[in-house]
Amino acid sequence: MESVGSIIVYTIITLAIVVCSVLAVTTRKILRAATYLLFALFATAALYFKLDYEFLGAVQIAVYAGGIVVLFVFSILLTSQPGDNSAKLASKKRALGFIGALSMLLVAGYSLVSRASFLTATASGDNPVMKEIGTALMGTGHGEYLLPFEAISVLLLACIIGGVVIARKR
Amino acid sequence: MFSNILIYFVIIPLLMLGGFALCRTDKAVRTVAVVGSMALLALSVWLLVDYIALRQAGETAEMLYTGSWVWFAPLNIHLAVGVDGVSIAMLLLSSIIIFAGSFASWKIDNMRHFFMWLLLLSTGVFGFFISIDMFTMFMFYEVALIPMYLLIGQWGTGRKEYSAMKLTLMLMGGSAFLMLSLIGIYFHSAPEGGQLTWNLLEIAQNDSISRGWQYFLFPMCFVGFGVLGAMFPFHTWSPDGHACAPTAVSMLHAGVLMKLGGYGCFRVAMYLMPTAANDLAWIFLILTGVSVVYGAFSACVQTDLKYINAYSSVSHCGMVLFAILMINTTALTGAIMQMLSHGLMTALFFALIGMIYGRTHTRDIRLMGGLMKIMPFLGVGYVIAGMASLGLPGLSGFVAEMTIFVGSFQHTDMFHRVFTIVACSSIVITAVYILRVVGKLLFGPVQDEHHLSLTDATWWERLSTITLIVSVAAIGCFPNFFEWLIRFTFSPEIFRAIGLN
Amino acid sequence: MELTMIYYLIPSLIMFCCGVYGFITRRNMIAILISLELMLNAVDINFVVFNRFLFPGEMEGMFFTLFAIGLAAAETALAIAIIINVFRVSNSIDVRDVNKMKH
Amino acid sequence: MQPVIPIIILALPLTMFLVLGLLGHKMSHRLAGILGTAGMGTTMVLAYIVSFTYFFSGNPSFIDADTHTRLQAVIFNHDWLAFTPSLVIRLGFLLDPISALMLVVITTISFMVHLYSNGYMRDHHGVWETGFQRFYAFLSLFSFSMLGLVVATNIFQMYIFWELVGASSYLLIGFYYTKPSAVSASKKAFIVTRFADLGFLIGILILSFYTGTFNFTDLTSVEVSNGVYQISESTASSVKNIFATSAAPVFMGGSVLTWALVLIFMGGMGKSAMMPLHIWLPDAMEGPTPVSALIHAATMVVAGVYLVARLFPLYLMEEMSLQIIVVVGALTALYAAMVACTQIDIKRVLAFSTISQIAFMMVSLGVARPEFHHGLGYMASMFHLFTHAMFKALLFLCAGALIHAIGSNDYTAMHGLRKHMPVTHITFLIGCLAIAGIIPFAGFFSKDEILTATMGHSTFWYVWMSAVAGLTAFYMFRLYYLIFWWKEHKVPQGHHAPHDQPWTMTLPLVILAVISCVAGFVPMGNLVTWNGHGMFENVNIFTNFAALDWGVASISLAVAIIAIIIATVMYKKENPLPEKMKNLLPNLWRWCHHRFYWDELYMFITHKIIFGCISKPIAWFDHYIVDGAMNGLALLTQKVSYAIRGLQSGNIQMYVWYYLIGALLLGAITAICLI
Repeated sequence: MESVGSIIVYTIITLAIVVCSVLAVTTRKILRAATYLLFALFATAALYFKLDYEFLGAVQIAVYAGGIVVLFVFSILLTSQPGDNSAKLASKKRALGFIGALSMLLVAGYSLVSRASFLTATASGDNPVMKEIGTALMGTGHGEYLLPFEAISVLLLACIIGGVVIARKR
Repeated sequence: MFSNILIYFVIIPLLMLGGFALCRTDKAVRTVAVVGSMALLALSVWLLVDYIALRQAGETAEMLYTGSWVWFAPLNIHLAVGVDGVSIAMLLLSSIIIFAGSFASWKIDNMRHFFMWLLLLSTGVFGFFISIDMFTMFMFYEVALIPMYLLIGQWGTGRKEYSAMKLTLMLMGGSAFLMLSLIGIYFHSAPEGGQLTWNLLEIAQNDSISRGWQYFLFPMCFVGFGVLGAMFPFHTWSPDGHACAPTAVSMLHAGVLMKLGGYGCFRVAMYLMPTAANDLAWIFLILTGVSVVYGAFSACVQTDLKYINAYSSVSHCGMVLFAILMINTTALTGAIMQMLSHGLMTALFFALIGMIYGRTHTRDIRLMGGLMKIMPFLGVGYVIAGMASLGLPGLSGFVAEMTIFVGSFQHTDMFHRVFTIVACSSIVITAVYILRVVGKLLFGPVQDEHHLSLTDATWWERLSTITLIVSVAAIGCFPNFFEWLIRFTFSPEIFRAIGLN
Repeated sequence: MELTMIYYLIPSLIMFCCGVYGFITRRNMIAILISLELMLNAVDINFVVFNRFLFPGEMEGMFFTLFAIGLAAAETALAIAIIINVFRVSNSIDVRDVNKMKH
Repeated sequence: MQPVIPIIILALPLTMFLVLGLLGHKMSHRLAGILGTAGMGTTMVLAYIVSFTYFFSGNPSFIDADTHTRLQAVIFNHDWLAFTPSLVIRLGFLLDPISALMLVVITTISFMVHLYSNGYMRDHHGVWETGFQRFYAFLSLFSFSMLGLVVATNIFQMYIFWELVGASSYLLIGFYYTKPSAVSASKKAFIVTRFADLGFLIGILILSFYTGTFNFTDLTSVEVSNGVYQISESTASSVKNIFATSAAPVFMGGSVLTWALVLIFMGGMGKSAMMPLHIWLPDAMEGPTPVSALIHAATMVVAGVYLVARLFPLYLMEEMSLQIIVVVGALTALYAAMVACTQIDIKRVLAFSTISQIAFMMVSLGVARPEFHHGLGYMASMFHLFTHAMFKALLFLCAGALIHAIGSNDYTAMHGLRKHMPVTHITFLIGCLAIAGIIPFAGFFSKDEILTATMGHSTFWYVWMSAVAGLTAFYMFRLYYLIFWWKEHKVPQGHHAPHDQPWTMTLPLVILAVISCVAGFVPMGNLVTWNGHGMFENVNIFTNFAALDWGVASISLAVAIIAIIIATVMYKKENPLPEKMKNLLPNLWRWCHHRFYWDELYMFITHKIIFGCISKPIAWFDHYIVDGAMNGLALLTQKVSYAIRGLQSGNIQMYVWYYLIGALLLGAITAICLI
């Protein structure tokens, strides 16, 4: 049985996620879309915190909210004048997209809800200790992730170089 | 490996390819081409003599000079070689035509590359005829087909891109059937639990392809090779392809490459699947019988010299497949003779047409006339080629066709009789279209006064033409020799499964 | 009331569908990228939720999310670099204008 | 006999062909002419030697001493192409009465023509025809082929040389190859005879398949049994094989043997210009006149007769095939004679006359039966072949002399030449008398034997053939009078008067005329008979007189003389009688004049039916249906590619759509299945 506070927090987070997501894809002002995305990401981070993944939540805020969204904002500012609205979408296309997304929602939602009885596990376990995370990242045994860690670091390096090369002014 | 004489049929063209790569001038290219093709000719003559000596000494093996070297062990693919009289005849034919073809393309643009592709093609042809391993056979077959695309597309005339594409795609379509059936044969090449093999001799010995599978594989194999043999209704690549190809390529293609089809039909389809061949022959007899007459009738109304000859090839090559399907010693001997004969005379035709076209810049017979007076050598050559084609005794066409007819007549049922007579009637139609062309092209008044200033053949053209004429006459005058050379292959044991002859 | 998995999965699903909607309707490349981020994020949530509810002792889901975030960062950075480059060339970031390499 | 001389007989003309053909253009015209003529002269002498040895040496391999039967002697026989162990084409040299006779005929006429051409093939100023050497090369090739044909030891050798003869005839007819009419005439000759040869070939295939042999000696040997000469046991048994074979002894309503023989006869019809395959012969007159004399009068056209004679014992076994020969021959004879009465081109008259005379020989073979005078028809046919060759060659060579002098084939340009060209006049007259059958010229005897044989077979055909013989006399003398009498020849201005020819042309005329006078006295009945057994006990110069059936002879003589008188009345002097005759039967005259529209019919068949209704539709079918199907396949592939190319647009949003739809479908399916 959850505490009332937990339920309230959950409700707020969920509402934030849903509303911000919807707004992020429906607003016509691109800068606002980025802002709503930021809020959605924050809400996600909050969800992680609520599920006791503090490190993950921190990473979410630092990388996503701090890094990616800033990139978005910069690029938006670089590529469009403030006050530029993206063109109004053709209603047909919007309706089609809406139907597509909604039908997906319904199908997936139906299949989830219809099996809700199976998904009755409750949240358990603790916040992973930072030390464990570090060990797991640097280890090579079972459940340890040195190789992906190295791979992703190389990837990031490549990404940096690639970004520089691509965006460089010729 | 290098002690086997046959392997040099592949090595010499490859060496020539290397030689061309090093050449810098046209003169050097010609030198390499002439020396190389003479070496090939000498090699095949030497092989012929040696083969005869061996047979005279009482050698009775089915194939001589056999050799086998592992190439890819997991699938048991070998580079296996061996020849009998039929292959030797084909090797001789190929080397004569390559020799003549080298002279016929004495002056061609971008000569070095032309000869490189031509020799790659020849490599495939020679490789095909010496192989007795189905896989290497198929590989060489493809090697022979692909350069054709570039040769026609690059050095051709007219709608060359279209023709090259059509030719390649149709032949590739045939290859697809062929590959399926070869793989099918491979997987039934040995009795249950035995070592699967690609080797023709071993497969024939094992005789383990069940009747049902033969019924499935034989038509595919026959159609696959039949496309290259210009079997109706898969012949349409031939007129367009020949019309657009440069002279030497037409010669080589009609003279040798189309023989790959007939040879393959006999060597793979008939040889390995005699039961199905015997039972299903009637289907293909209808098609090839139609080919023979149909090609001849089509040739009657064409106006382009090369089209006429291409349709004539459809008719004559139809005769080859027709005879193969008769499945008896005489008819099969005739089929091989017809391959030799058609190869030489059609090469002669194409060489002459190329030479005439090179002078008049048209191949439309309506625009030419009275060329006999202007270029007597080429005219006489053309008449001789025509006479060979319509089966004048003393030239090769006659002996081949007569052998086929006599062989075909050994069947007593009405179906075979009727189709034999239909095939016989082609000799009249052939006369019609040959004489029509000769009459319009060579005789009569000169149509175009610009032609009056044209010159007769140059020495290299004469050499090329004379080589072929002499070969045609040699077969026509001494058929018994060739017949003897070929006949050994069709010993009764080969048809033991059928119980014919 | 017990907050079971379904309560977390449904918002994630809604988020994902929003991403899909945005991805297939928007024409601004940056907006498309934003929709993409939404979808990625929704998937991340699912990983974390499954990890927490079904395999509480393990850390696979968390690590997967961790790497996914890293990858998303890299991908976004590159995508934005490309978008800026495209903008320089064609002075537009409308996807319909980016078809010069097709022909 | 040693095979050396026979080999030389065949090899010498071939060598001449190769030498003149390959090196001719480097020689002077005169040298080429002399070389060719000398070569042929040598061949002639050798052929005489061989032939006389055969007939008169009494060598046991040539004549059976006990029964006085002439034998078939194979001088040499080399394997050339072995189809099966028993079916082998051999090239050899067979000597028997008819081949020995033909050797003489061919080499004589050929030599005359070689000699004559030396004069004919140059104009009045002594300028040689272009291609003179080529002409001699072709003549040599033809002689070689024809000699090879007559000495063939097996039917396939005959077919080989048969084809070679056809080809060399093609080359000779088309000698003036820049003339379109000559080209089309040569083409026509080759194709028509080729069509006939198709029948010949199929006949050979049938015959050889069922009898298992090509050899004439096996197929046709004749032997004596109980004092009667008949088909030998071996021939009969090999032919009986045909009936013994269970497989298809009957083929489309006739016995296999009948079919084989009729088809072989069809080959003979083509070469011998029997109706309806005669149409090539009148056109073949486009060739130089000596060629017409050699090929289209004396040698090649009798090949068909020779073929039937060669296989005569086989034909004897099938009554029906002989009946067919008689009918075809008789119809052709009448037809050709009627047409000959209305032609204005002298060579065409002679051509139709040739057709008619060959038909006589065919009829004679058709009516020959061993029961009647030991197969008199066979002997008569060969006799007529011999005499006809001589006088017809003479007539043609005379015609050549006229054409050479006038420069036209049309007799309207000739009239009244007897004073200008006396030698030609006399020799032509001798030829006409011979062909008309006036005693004692050659034609009288041979034609009389033919009529006697016909009489012995059927009165109807006897009357028919006698009428044709009368027509023959009529049209020959019509021609004679129109050329040499009618009205005086006026020399057109600027032309020199026509005159007799150089000795190279005159000599052959005289020689042939002499032969035409005396050839009738050759005791052919003792030399050439179907079974080799001589007809007469004692032979002297009047044997033929003694053997005549005077009843038949006097009637035919009377018919001929009446016909000549009619011709004299009508044509000796310019008068309106011919016009009246023409107007009396206008339709008949028109049909005859247009040769009964055979050419038009053939034109229709070849152009409209073969080209228009077969070849063109096939070419259309090939181009639009077969090729169209292939191109259509390619087009379809291309269209499908273009159509589905839109799916791979590079538009990622569309990809998401596809993905989404696919995912939804899968999801929906899963959901439905799980419900």
